[in-house]
Amino acid sequence: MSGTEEEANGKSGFVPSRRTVLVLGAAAASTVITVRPALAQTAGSVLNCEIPVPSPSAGGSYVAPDGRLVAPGTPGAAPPLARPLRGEEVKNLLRSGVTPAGVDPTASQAYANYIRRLQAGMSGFTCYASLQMPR
Amino acid sequence: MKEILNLQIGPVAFRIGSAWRAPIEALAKLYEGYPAPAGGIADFTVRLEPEKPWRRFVRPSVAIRGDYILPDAAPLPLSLGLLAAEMGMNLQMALGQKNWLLLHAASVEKDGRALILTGESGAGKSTLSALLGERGWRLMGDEFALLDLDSGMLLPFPRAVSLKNGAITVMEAEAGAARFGPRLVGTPKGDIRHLRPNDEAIARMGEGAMPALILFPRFGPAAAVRGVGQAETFMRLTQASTNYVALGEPGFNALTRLVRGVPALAIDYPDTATAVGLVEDFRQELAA
Amino acid sequence: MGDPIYIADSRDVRSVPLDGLTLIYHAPSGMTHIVAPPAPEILEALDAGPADPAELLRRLRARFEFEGEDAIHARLEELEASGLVRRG
Amino acid sequence: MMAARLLVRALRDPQGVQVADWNALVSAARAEQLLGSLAARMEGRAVPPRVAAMFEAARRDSERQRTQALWEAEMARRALAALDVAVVLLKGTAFHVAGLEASAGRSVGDLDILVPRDALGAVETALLAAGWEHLKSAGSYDDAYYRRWMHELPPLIHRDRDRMIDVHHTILPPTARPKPNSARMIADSVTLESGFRVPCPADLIIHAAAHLFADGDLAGGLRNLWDIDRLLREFDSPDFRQTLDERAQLHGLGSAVALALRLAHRLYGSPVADSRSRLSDRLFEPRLLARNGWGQEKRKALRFAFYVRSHWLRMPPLMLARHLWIKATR
Repeated sequence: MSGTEEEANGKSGFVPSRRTVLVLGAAAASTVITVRPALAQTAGSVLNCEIPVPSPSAGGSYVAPDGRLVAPGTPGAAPPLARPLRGEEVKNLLRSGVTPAGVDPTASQAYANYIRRLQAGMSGFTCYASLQMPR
Repeated sequence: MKEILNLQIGPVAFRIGSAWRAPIEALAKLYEGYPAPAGGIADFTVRLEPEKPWRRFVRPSVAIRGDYILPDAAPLPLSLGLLAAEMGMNLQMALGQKNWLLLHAASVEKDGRALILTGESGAGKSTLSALLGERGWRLMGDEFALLDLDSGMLLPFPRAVSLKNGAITVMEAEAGAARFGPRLVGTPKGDIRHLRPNDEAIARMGEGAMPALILFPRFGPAAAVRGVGQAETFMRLTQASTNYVALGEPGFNALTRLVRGVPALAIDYPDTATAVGLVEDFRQELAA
Repeated sequence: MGDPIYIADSRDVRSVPLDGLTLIYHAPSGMTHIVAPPAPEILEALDAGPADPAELLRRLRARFEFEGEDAIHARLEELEASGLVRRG
Repeated sequence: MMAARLLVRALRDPQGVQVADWNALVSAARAEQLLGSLAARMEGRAVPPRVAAMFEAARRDSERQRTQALWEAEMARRALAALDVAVVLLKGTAFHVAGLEASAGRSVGDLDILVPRDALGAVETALLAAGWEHLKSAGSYDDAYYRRWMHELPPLIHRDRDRMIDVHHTILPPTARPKPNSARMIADSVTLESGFRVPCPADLIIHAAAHLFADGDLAGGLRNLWDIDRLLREFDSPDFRQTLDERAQLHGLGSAVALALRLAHRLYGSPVADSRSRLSDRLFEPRLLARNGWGQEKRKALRFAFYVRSHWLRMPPLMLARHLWIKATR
């Protein structure tokens, strides 16, 4: 890459240094991570937000254990929550697995997975994005 | 809007309008001594208004709106109107600030060297920065730090410190009662009480400082310090910034310059006294 | 049909090496990528001009010892998905 | 005076306009997504220092939005390159790609593209393979609604970049009364030096007009009319006026385009052949200007009337009843 600062002194980047070992098949891990916009942890302090589970536009869909939406009544899937979850409840659920009040504990992971799958434009996404913590 | 307050905090000016008198009154009292923006011109407008027209009178519920709006923001009861105003200002900064790189971080300064404290919510950076602000450091802000893209200077944004639960008692022992807002009970984060920064912090709110150290504090069973690599620091700060991506190349340049020029440490601390001691040690090392 | 030719538009990137990783600001997208080996080496090898995977491996072999040549396809796909590399 | 009126004046005459309340102007411009355009228009004019800093930041932000819009277009091109399908960029992305006046300070949200109807399936498959995903769950009411009644695939979002793409095969829903000629819109599109395709200038205006009046409740109308004004000024000539008229007839959008032109003329002084107002224009103008100096929407009843109207225009009455029923009861 011509913009590399440390190799600004001529073509030294391409002088053979044969002893360097390059691992091409680096395990399964990706070699490219892209910085995504973060509403940051701001929210914790910035916001009092809510996440409906699932979004009202899902029209009564159930939530499968992996968080996907499925037809109402699908065996093994959890029904929509009667009330939206508050930011703090979601944070505790995602980070420590604490089941929010009034929520069936056996279904809480399905709801957590649904929230993890939220994307921009979906109801509750900005709240979720704002709750994400750096690792 | 019926009730209006204009506020200048560091380099940023707000215009806050409310359908009710109480939140504006509480805000004006908390921010006593802060300057009014020149010419009354604001960078951001905050609106506290009824979620639905009848909610102005019946179980009044304050919707947090303004130039920038978050669709998922839930309303607060009128008794928490002061908190709503604070959240409204935070929201404008988080969504609309494009002049400086905005870091979700506390910052303090001494001898012209600024310390950036960042990390997860609940890591105690508000308390720690407030405490340092009473112990010979200048509080630059407990919530947001503004990094100037050209000069690399850190600018103060000394909002009222938002103290939560146990931290309230800690700071009540440090600062006079006149600097505190009302105790807000039963907020989404438990009890909250705001503390106005001291006179020096307010008087010098226009004065930036060069960053000298980045700290990632965390509560832990025992005091511990470890160095944080530059790449990790970079990654963490992008995630602690609400506008890194929106700033494009100038943001990249400013942030790479910061992480390459300033050391970063993660510290674990069992109590705030230990943390204050660690910070003093670091300061002396930097000065040496 | 043979392997595709890959192109890296190197003038478009600003890269800063840090701790064995490389931060890349990619101007056409406005995105920042953090890349780990062998991605920076592959991008650098593509600086010499467009190449198919076989040619790319030849260029890399001039500088490095390595195994697992098949993985070059997976690496190129990652770079392609990020937009740092495109097919000619 | 509504602050939206001040905003319109400032856009129209940025050097001469008297601004007594900058806060009102800025808040109205932000609420109407026109701060970038205003900042571009006011470049070079003396303004208070804080306003100058806001405008400077807005101009930088517009540049970034341009970059992002062009990049989404580029990534869509790469994803669809193998298909040999005509892909026409629409709306804001088209303005930026073609470097039109209308792109100055123009924000861009989603990427909108127009493709031939019979290519829809292949386009969807190729986008899914390149990292775009369905936003709404397949099989939900919304999904079925989109596929059956609307003019789009259900919106797709890219899993890494969080950006949406709307794939259209016509610029109006099949249920709307006017039937724009998509085949001609694609066939007569312009291929730029960069290889991107955009609608011909007249069709850009017609699409904006259709979007404003047939498909919307006039929310965001000030920006839409600003786009139209910029396009009218950039391409104005006797020949162009005639072409515009002919193509509006071709797409069955003669009255929508005529209305858009009259309103653009009323608000922004756009050059148009026939600027004589109709009585009903007097309802549109207060709706478009229903924004005060705190950025709040005003004139609630009027806005609601336009909301109902927008659905009325989009759907046959029975379908509208079904749609509102399902929306209301779930």
